[in-house]
Amino acid sequence: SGSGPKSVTIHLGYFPNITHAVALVGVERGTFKQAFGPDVTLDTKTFNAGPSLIEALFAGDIDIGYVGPNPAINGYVKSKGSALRIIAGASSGGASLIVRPGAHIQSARDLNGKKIASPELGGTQDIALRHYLQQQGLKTADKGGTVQVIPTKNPDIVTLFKQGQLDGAWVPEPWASTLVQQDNGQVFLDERSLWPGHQFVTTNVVVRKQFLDQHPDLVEKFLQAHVDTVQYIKSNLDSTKTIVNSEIKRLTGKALQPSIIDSSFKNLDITYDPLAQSLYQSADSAFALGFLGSSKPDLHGIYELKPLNAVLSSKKLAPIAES
Amino acid sequence: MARALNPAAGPTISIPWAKVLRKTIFFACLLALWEALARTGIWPDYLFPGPLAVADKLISGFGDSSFFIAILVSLRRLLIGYCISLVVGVIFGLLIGRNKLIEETLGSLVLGLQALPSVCWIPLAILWFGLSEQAMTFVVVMGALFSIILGVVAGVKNTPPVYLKAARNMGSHGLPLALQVILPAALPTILTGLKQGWTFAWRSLMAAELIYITVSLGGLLDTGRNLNDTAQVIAVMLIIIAIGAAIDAIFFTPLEKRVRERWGLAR
Amino acid sequence: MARALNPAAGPTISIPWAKVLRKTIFFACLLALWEALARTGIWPDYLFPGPLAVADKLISGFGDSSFFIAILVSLRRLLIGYCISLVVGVIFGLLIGRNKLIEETLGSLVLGLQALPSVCWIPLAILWFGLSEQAMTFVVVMGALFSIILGVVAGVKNTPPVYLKAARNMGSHGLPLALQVILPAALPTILTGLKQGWTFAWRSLMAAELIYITVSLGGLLDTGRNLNDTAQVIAVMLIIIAIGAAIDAIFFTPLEKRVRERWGLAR
Amino acid sequence: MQQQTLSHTGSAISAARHNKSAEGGIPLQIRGVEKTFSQRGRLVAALSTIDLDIAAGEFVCILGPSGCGKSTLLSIIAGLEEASGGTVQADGKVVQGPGTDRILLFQEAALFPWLDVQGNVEFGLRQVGIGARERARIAHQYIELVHLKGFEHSYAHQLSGGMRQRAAIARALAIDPAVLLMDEPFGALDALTRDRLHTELEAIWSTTRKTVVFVTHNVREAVALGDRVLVFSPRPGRIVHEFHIDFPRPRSLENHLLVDKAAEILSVLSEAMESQEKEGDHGARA
Amino acid sequence: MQQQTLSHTGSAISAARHNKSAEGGIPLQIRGVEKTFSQRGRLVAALSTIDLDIAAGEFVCILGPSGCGKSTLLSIIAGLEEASGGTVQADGKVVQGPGTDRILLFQEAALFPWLDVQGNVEFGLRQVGIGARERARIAHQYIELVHLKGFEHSYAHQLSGGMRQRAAIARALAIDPAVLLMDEPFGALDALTRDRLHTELEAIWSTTRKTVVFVTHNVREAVALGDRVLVFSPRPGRIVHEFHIDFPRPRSLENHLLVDKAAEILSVLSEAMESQEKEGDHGARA
Ligand SMILES: Nc1ncnc2c1ncn2[C@@H]1O[C@H](COP(=O)(O)OP(=O)(O)OP(=O)(O)O)[C@@H](O)[C@H]1O
Ligand SMILES: Nc1ncnc2c1ncn2[C@@H]1O[C@H](COP(=O)(O)OP(=O)(O)OP(=O)(O)O)[C@@H](O)[C@H]1O
Ligand SMILES: [Mg+2]
Ligand SMILES: [Mg+2]
Repeated sequence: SGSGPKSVTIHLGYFPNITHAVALVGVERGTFKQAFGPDVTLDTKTFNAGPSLIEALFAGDIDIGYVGPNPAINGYVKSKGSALRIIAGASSGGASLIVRPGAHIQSARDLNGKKIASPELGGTQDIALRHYLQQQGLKTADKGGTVQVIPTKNPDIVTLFKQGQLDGAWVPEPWASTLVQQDNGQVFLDERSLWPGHQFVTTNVVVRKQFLDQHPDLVEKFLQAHVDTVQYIKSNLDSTKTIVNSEIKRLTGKALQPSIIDSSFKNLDITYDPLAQSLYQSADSAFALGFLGSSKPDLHGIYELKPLNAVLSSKKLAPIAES
Repeated sequence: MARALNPAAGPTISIPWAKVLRKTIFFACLLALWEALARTGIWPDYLFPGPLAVADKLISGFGDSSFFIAILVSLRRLLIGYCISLVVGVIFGLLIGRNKLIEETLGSLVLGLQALPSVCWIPLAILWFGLSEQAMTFVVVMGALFSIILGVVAGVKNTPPVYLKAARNMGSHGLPLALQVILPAALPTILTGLKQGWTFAWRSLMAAELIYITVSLGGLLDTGRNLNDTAQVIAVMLIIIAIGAAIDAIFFTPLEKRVRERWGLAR
Repeated sequence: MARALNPAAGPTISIPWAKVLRKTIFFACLLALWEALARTGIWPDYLFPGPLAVADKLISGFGDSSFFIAILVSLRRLLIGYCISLVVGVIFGLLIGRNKLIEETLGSLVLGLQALPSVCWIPLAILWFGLSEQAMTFVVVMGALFSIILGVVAGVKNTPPVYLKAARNMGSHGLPLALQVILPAALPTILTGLKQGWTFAWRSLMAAELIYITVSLGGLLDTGRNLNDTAQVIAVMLIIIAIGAAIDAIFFTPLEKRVRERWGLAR
Repeated sequence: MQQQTLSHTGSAISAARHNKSAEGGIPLQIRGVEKTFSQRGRLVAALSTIDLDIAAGEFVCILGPSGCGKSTLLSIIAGLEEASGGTVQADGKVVQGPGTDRILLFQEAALFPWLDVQGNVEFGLRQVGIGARERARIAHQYIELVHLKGFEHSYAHQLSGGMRQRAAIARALAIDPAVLLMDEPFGALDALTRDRLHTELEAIWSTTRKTVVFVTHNVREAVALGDRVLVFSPRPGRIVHEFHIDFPRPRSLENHLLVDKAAEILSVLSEAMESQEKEGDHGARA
Repeated sequence: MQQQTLSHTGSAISAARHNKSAEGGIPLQIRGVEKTFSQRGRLVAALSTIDLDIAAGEFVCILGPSGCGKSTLLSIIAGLEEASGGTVQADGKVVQGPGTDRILLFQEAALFPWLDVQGNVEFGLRQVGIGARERARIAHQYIELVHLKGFEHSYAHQLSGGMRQRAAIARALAIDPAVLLMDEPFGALDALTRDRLHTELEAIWSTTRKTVVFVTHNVREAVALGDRVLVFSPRPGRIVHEFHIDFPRPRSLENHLLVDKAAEILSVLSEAMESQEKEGDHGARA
């Protein structure tokens, strides 16, 4: 309720995860708090999966959230555009197709007859994998083809990969690095190479539509801090790694191995650009693969980039285009 | 007090219309309440879809037969896992209930083991069975097994000692004692354990079916959740509830009723 | 047959050394077997860590007190949720067990509702309670409640009718009948239901603690799994098993033993 | 632990009485009561039509062969079992269910296993809201009456068969009902204890003028206690003969008249059984 | 459904006997057996030292006040309860646990509720591997013997108290053990049924020469059946008197000698009880 700034609490949601580095660093360094000023309380909640965050956002318990493109699209489509808007990006890249050395996969053709895992049926990586296979002229087993796509949870992918039960896996960080470092996995394909400018969206910032309408000023203040943090990370990568890992340890009780952090950050780009084109394209592939229902979802209006562009122009940075 | 004697009571099975009517009214009321709640608009319909949205989902799901397949696949896994748990659970339950040493050792772990969430067994399942139906069965078994053991142990220990004394006096021991005396004497309690095991089996199955996603109720539930498709989640919930109520009505309730009647516990 | 009469037996409580010894030997054997299995190297140690690796994890976890905090946080949630389930479950159990109409309607749903995995309740929890402790409590309650109801209903229905007749004849009815006759008569079976409910509460808690991430056993388990840190997963499993065994040893076993002794069911 | 002498316990009871208004018994009217059970689809006629009037304060004994429906009849009077036909009236009101005016002493003791002897005896008193101290006092007196002093805190499974039966008697008597329905209450007791409890029961009955319906297999007991003795036929039970016993009380079991009466009743009983057997009717039809 | 006449069932039983070798009874030696129970920390002496020799084929009756340890003694002989001291030998071998040579007929019927009457009677036969048809045949004969024909397929809760007791008698007799330990087997039966079963039991006993230990509260029953009658003191039970009954069989309850003997025993019993009461010992110590 907008009864004066004194009573406002902003509920921020994110994951204790490398791809959410902007949130982790921004919270730890107090950048968000400072931007909001003393009259606004910042309440943070961490999640382990996008759907839960969107659920909480639906219920009005999250105002601003860091979340992957797929949950953002689903939330937008399911609420017929009434629940949320994407207001910025947070990271790009960070997904690869890792193959097992013993599987002898040198070229796309070698994927024929292999078992490739993805973390979630219809999820971002699953779509990317299926789309890639389609482009290479390969058919998946469920469509009568030869490549078996096995949707299974990230940690189980690691176990199965170790056991040699999988030939490859299209996974996000930090699991991609884990497979490489711990299980001699080979990077067959860095997903960035498939995209123009080697960039595709991995993490978005979404805002609850109602909140945006009621507190456009707070959203702008938040974006200010968000952009500041992105810039901080770009110029302070080493301290960022330390902050990210200590935050992960604080939030989950367990830190990552520094080598995994290092390699993950190499495969990842931190950016405030939501990379709208990649989102639309990914949604198109998903629809073509039959994951978004029978009628093509209308994503027109999912972005609200005016506040971001306002922030950018005040910082003399180039504005972001919606398409 | 006085009622006319109905000589037909007992043997003939007649459809209890009054009961059917009462049930129908109850479920109709539930539906109406749900629709009313959904209509108030307190909660947006993507969070709290009404019965119509869910019915749509059910119709289209059954229409393209994907729900049928999912139900068949899941029920098959459930039944296999449950039957294994049943056999193993009864055997271990008898052992723990009758043998002081096994009770002190293995028995002391059962409550803790049963408290473990199913995801704990998934790594072990993958380790031992890889990506296979057996891995899922294993998770279902580990979900239901200890619960059934708890029920059998309780049944065995709550058996009035006079039955055991009488049986041992008449020369019953070992396996015949277990099968002809302890199990039947414990049956009313064991049946409750079986019901609890049944619900555990379901829940574990939902976790097991995420080991790798196929068309199954667990898969549908997970997909529904991942897509924030609440209507699909509720549709799967309704299917689970309906199967539960059906199994209860077809299997457990008549069995319990018969056992209670025979044991002289019916009122 | 003949044994020397031990006049001290009965009143004095002495530590049962033999029992302690047997238990110690059993657990030592388990540990040894585990270590041996881990040493054979059939399974790589990141999939199947030995007791030493897990001990390391436990020591460091308790060392930086994160395990302590997690245990306290989780146990608190568990106990609150369990106690609510207990009270509500006993009330509903009595209602369903005693009232034909409620049994036919609500009672027919219990088995189905209990079969629902905890994740199904999470959207409702968030909807009603937001991202709060209460939301987690709600999920725990929905996990354990129906299980306790199943136990209470079974206990009520398996009560020998002669006790009810005697009580009603002596003028007992309504609440006094429920509290002074039906509940105590059903107690041996109810206790089993409470044990089942306890395990359900744990499992639901593990799901509930993923509504949002905090340092808690559910969080630790999830993190361990996400990072494929099998040693951490096993450490959390051991903690859950240990708490289960402790609760069983401190609470359920003595209670059951006392009830059985008093009811004349002990052998 | 000194056992109370009989006269002492007797006076203890009259003391207990003083606290309650001894309103005396109420009349029972049984009109055309019959009962048929169904056993796996087979019908078992337990009671054929029973018509019986029992006056307030009357002591009626029922004798009959095993399985002839005596317990069933008591259950119906107590309102714990529904008759298949006919009505029972207690004090002019049709019996619709159980009530504390009619207390049934079950054939099996039916003690609550979760309560000790004292808790069992106090149970009925608790239901009518008598305070804890008063309850304990009354319970003590009845426990003494049935010679169970020292076993107040024993549970049912720690008692012998006869002790359980006595505890149940104490529980029923403590409620001080208008009608006592006793189903072989002294069946598991030795001759001497039985004699003593006869005396106690008679004393209670004559002070409080309760209505007592007393099922027994002991013909002499029936003759010693009853104002009237009813003899039932084999299943389906019906009243085949009624004896009025007018001997003065207290009656001695050695009394010749009494012994003769018992012999007469026994012969009627035998006749009833044998005649029925000749008819070849078991009361159980397919 | 025609009820079998007594002579008929009698001959049916001798036919049943033919199939098994009627080896006759075995002797029992009870040496210094005592039993103390603990009830909530309080010790209850149920049996003080019992020394007793029972010859093979002897019929011993035990009389004693309620709660004096009779059932406990039978349980110990059956090997179902451990003595606190002393030993029991059956046929020269120390009893270590239950055995089908000694069958205990419990004071409460203890029928299995999940089996019908026939299933209960067949239970013991099944344990020794007798075939289904033979089992059914034997069960039928004993069910007839106790007059339960027509109730073969009834469950315990569908029977009257006396019918349950009779079913339990049939179950015990069907096993045809060397020693029958009977705990008030006819307590819940009417006089006539009881008389008939006396005759049946005596017939079985005299054909098979079983050893029978028979607890009863009916002095006349004891005198009518026993070779020897033991009178127990109140708790803690010990043998206070032993009567040898040498009357020829079959004995008639009307026989004057028998009646006199019964009176004599009763007076001893009363004396034992009263003398103990004067000592003020309940057998229960804190
Ligand atoms: N719940 C029941 N279901 C079916 N039949 C029953 C039930 N209760 C009693 N009966 C039948 O009713 C008849 C009468 O039983 P009841 O217990 O009244 O006899 P009774 O006269 O008390 O005999 P007893 O002297 O042996 O106690 C019996 O044949 C019995 O089988
Ligand atoms: N399991 C037990 N625990 C404690 N005390 C017991 C137990 N069983 C019997 N007793 C006590 O032992 C004594 C003897 O009991 P027992 O059953 O042998 O008596 P009984 O002679 O058979 O009496 P009755 O004629 O009443 O059946 C009683 O005082 C009883 O309280
Ligand atoms: Mg009866
Ligand atoms: Mg006894």
